[in-house]
Amino acid sequence: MPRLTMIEAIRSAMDVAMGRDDDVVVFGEDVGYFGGVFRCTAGLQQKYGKSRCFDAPINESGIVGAAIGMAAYGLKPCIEIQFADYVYPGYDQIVSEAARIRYRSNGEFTCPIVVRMPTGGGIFGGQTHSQSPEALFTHVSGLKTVVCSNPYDAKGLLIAAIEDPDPVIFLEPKRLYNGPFDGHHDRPVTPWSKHELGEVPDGHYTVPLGKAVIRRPGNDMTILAYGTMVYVAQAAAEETGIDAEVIDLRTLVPLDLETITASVKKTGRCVVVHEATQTGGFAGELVTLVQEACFFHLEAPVARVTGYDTPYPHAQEWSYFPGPARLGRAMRETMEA
Amino acid sequence: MPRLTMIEAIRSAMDVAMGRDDDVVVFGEDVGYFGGVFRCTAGLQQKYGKSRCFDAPINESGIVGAAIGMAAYGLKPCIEIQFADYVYPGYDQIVSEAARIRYRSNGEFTCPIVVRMPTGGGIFGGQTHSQSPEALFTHVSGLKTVVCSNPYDAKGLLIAAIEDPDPVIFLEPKRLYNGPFDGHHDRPVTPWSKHELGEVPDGHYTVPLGKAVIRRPGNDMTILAYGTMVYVAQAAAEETGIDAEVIDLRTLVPLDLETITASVKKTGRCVVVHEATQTGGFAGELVTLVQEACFFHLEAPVARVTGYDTPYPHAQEWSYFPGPARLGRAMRETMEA
Amino acid sequence: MEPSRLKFHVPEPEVRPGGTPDFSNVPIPKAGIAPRPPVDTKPEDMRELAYGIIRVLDDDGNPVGPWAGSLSDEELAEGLRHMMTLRAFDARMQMAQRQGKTSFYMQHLGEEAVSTAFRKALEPGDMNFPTYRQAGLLIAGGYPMVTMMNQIYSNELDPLKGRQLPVMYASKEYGFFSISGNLATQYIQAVGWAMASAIKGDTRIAAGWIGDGSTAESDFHSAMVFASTYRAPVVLNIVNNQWAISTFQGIARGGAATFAARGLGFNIPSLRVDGNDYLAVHAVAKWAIERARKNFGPTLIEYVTYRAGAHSTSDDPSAYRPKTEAVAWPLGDPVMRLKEHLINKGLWSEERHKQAEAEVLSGVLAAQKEAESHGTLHAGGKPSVRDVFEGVYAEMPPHLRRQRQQAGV
Amino acid sequence: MEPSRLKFHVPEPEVRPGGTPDFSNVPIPKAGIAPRPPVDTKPEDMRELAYGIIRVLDDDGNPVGPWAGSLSDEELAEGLRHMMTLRAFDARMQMAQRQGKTSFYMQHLGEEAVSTAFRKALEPGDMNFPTYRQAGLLIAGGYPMVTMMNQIYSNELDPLKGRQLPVMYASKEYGFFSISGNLATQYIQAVGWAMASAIKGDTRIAAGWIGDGSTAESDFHSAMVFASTYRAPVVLNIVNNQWAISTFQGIARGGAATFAARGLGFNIPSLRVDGNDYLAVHAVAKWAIERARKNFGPTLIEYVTYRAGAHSTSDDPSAYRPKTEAVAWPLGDPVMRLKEHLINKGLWSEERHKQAEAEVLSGVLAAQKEAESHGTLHAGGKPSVRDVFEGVYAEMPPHLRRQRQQAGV
Ligand SMILES: Cc1ncc(C[n+]2csc(CCOP(=O)(O)OP(=O)(O)O)c2C)c(N)n1
Ligand SMILES: Cc1ncc(C[n+]2csc(CCOP(=O)(O)OP(=O)(O)O)c2C)c(N)n1
Ligand SMILES: [Mg+2]
Ligand SMILES: [Mg+2]
Repeated sequence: MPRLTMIEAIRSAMDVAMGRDDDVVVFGEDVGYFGGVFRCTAGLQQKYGKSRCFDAPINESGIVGAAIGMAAYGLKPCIEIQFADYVYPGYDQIVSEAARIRYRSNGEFTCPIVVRMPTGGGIFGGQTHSQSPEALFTHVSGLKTVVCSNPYDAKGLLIAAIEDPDPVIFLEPKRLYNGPFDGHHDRPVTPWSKHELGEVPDGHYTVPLGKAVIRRPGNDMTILAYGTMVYVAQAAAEETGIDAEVIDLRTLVPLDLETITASVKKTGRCVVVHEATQTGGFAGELVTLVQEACFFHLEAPVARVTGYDTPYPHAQEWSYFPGPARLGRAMRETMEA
Repeated sequence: MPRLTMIEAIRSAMDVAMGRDDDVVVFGEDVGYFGGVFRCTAGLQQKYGKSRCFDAPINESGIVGAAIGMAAYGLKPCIEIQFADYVYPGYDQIVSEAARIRYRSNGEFTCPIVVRMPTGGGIFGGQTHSQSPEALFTHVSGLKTVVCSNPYDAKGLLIAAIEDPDPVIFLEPKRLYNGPFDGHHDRPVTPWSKHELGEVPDGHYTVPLGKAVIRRPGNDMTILAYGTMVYVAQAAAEETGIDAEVIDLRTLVPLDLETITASVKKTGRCVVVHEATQTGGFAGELVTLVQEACFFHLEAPVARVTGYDTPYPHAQEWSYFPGPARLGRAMRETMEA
Repeated sequence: MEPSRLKFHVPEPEVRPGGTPDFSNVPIPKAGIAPRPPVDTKPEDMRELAYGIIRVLDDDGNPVGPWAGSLSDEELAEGLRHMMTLRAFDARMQMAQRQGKTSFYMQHLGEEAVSTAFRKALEPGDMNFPTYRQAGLLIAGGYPMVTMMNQIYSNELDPLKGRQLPVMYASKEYGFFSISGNLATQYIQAVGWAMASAIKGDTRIAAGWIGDGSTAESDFHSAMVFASTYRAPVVLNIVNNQWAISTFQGIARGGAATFAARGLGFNIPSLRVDGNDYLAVHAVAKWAIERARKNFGPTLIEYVTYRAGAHSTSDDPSAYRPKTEAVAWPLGDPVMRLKEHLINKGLWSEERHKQAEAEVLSGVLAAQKEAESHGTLHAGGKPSVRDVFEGVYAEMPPHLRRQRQQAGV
Repeated sequence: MEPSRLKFHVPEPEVRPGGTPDFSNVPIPKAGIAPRPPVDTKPEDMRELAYGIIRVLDDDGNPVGPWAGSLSDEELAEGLRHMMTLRAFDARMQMAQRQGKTSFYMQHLGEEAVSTAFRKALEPGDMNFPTYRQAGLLIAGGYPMVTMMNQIYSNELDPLKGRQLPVMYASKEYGFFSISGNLATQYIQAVGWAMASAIKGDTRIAAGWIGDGSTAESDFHSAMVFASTYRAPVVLNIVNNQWAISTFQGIARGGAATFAARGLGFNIPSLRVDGNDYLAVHAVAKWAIERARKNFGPTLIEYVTYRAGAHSTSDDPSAYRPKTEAVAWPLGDPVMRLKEHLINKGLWSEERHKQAEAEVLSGVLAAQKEAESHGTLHAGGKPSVRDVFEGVYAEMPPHLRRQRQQAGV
């Protein structure tokens, strides 16, 4: 099977979807001729023409709003926001419109759009190229929110998202585009070509939305992670020697609560980790659900390890980033509590 | 002491602040000559002139953005968003700008603005006049978020917010403008003139940001509430006969965790209630903090009672609204767990 | 030399309550003088149309000039009936709200010509992205009044299942996109729909609608940028009814001469029309729609009209404008003007008009009776509480199913 | 008759990599022909300035026409030095990034005249709301280069404490508002600042800055609406450098003739200027600033220039435009043009220029050496981890204090 980077896998997903369905269109800032600043759409305009893949003016509200209108017509737009940090001008269209059109029109109109965006830090991008705004979407009824963590999933989830009849926020941890990153910024990164999850089938397949996966089975505790943090969690498990079960959530809404609950009931301990700022982050939702469903199985409070409640700093990136050392500390505390 | 409605109290706060400080300006859609669709700014233009209180074009991004520029100049703008449901076009200016200007400029520039907005349901306003978007602000580092629940607090908190050196999101539960509302929509509402918290001193005073208050002392459990839910919680306590301690959080960020923790350690049980949708709501944050700080004191999982994860419906408002019956059920379950 | 101090400028309407209405500063060009360029004219060759007012009916109710003649006698009579129906419908629903049968209503008083006449220029399959003040698109499109009322009453036959505020209709079949409570969002969506139609090589075009006040919103700009860049087959309508709740149009318009002029910076042909002149609205709509359908791209149209009623049932305009302003409005009343024209033509009479009023009213009353037999907001048949949980997604996810179960439905 | 099928239109640049640069479709008016209206001229009486290009230096480097003469000989020489300094600064920092001394850099190659000349038309106390491509405001304003470098290096003397991406400077004293990574937000903030100055009866004015691509953003519209409504004393600058990363200006401009024309719909005077002509930029800036300061309200200025370098150190333009496009750009290079003018005037020579280049470079190198002695991104002195937690609020709230403690700092 070919090994692809996550960028190539994402591109392949759009290629497959566009090839199968003429109604799939792709647009965004710099995505046409150039193929996107991360090159995720490279070659698509050449292959499918300027009507199917094209550059958009720099106006995120316009990009989302136009996609909504196209979806009402019957197309299936898959749009790119250049960085998740730049989605806010389009937030009204996502929250007030895309998320509610099916509901408010009782299905007269629907909104099958995918909003792709690179997310997360680890690239010295400072406050406006590093944010993880997933919690601003998971709170919005009517949206689905996906965070991919490897090429295989990225392709399968993106095809599933494009085929989904409802709006999907598709977050791509940019630090994972070229290889798994476990937070050890001082070590060379394995490229995806050396990783089994870099094996991506040609052609069509899906990874269903709403299903988590256990990346590392374990008995001592459960770690709930997504995106880059999946690798941080795996590294922390190895380094602490704690036999942690690492769950890659993949879809935040709808959430695979079954897999989570089964694991925590087994291990009795749980740590949630994400890169986003702490207060009001998605970890709060996860902790709440876990303590609700597993209260009498819990032997320690559910801990969370997150970005600090500050804007994402530039120079101090590695102090800010929740790496294996910080996660390991919380894991040990949770074992000892 | 005069008894005021919450509208009058809010108006009085702006009046006092404008009277004491020439740099306080007030603007927003319909707030000038007319005095706002809820009349919160009535009379201010007449009293302070068109340069201090004026109508704005219908452009929430413009309103917030202009306020940020004014604050950078040295003014202290207190702006109105006509309904919290309409804040999203201004969300980028709030999140990417207001919240981060002090940090990113290391204090060269600051952003002492207040963004007032009516929030919450209970008025048959449908999906675009009923939302409670507080969690979309509490997740954003650099913002403070306040929800008032009575005229006395509203005035004191709003003056404190205007005097605060940082941006404050000030949410006004519109169902409380004219009297406390406990969810019994079929009963007449007591006006504020009949309620002791309607007693509002003339002139200047503040209610400090970051301090919760116990509205009803109790021993059996702790209910964390804010805004309209404070009255729902009090009603549920009376109706269930459960001796609940009802805490009115008043400020969500920064949070008065001390008051919360002391109460839960005493009662051993806790229910969190809000009107906003459940997934990713601020209840998740509260539950997480409580279980973190009080895990070994908890005798039951911390429960949450919230709006459902749907847009706010029109006709079925009273099925959607988390009233005393729904809260009471959760309280009983928490007592029995 | 000490530089002079800066001054802060806030636009103000000419008159406030207590004053005498004064529209003498509103320039009203004579009917018939605006040219009618061919639909393939370059925008830069017709800029003056953004500054005048295209008018067909003159002060005596006779059609004049190059924009006259787009409608047959039957169509004119039908147009009058549509406007009268919308007005009667509004009056009854306004009253129903006062009677507590629903929570909220928004009427079209004085603006009936705009949406009813525009609708008649569209083809089946074309799509409107309306605001809350274009119910004339439904009335003139033949959408059943009783279905509109079911929605307004949130009753058991409400097509939107009680989820939406009254008047927030949606109908794909009738080319009426789901109304949003959030202003201006629909404007760029209309452009997106039109882009899609072009992408697919279709023949259907889109129409976006916005109010004068809402042109200040950012999505107005998004729509102009995208429409201009992709030459989208879309007609972008601005209904300038002079007011945005309590705020006069000068706050959104600022120093600009007209709202239509906003299109010039995008090289989008921009026309200003007498919005109270059924004939002018129809003629200009037809021109713009033809232009779009023939691949000449977008058109911006400003309809100059006046919101004679309150903003909504939550509003009392006497707090911010003279009570008699509507009467003083120089472009008159659209129903009266078309009526006069039909009488001039010998197609209509005062008597016939009274009779038509009675017919229209009885049609509205019959619809109302039927709708009320299926319930009103607080009485009779209701949508189910299950409908709160349905339709958030195509398929109900587990967490919503749990919540629905907790709700016991 | 079957109506014709709709077609989707996507604007394309004239040439792509592999092709020969072609600017023959860019109309370049002769220098000196644009009129210079008095600063109190009504916008409607000067619309043509939005469609031409105001140019002072002719093809031989001589100043011509009514916009000439705003600068003394000393000022011209100083201007040249500023541009040369900015260029040398850019070159060194670009290289420093390649050497791993920082993460990122953005240069001004080809656009040096715009911000340096504009800055000289401002008064102390005026405030700029810049983008990332106006460091010339700091250079020409006398801000220490070493402080800029400290910021770029995120070192121990970085005035922004390592929190910000390189080049995101902020200085109140030097009239330079904190740069945002989010495009266009600053445009309406500039208007707000100007409104505040007017509210206070101050004399200081504001200047907003935006790129051609970013005019498509919604806050461009917000700024125009508010500036027009409140007649804010603000100069709104559009730097049209033809490219927005890989996207040519036609995607943002769409069907419109010019970006400046966007102002006409708001009745804001709108001027288009040769952005590679130091004299023209200065003259027009001076005019607009005087207009603002004299209470005649906002002005929109489009600077026609060319981004000769890559968008940033993360970009390689050869993937989307011919490599030699910069050379073919018809308005030339701003440094070369001013140099030629000074030589014509007998104020300068090739020799003098070489010498000045050496002087400028040694100034930059000295600053760089000093800055590097305080650290670079990955080596030497660093801001503290405590600085991550400071400055989020004026006073650190309890939850941040807890997090700081957990971080062990
Ligand atoms: C984003 C947003 N902001 C504010 C409002 C509140 N609002 C509802 S209608 C209205 C006035 C709109 O005026 P205009 O566009 O002129 O339309 P008209 O009501 O006159 O038809 C306002 C401010 C809203 N619905 N949405
Ligand atoms: C809101 C937002 N969207 C997208 C981006 C990504 N981005 C950074 S620079 C840029 C191009 C801007 O082009 P232009 O406005 O022409 O300025 P120039 O770089 O040419 O000076 C883009 C799309 C951003 N920074 N912010
Ligand atoms: Mg209006
Ligand atoms: Mg550019």
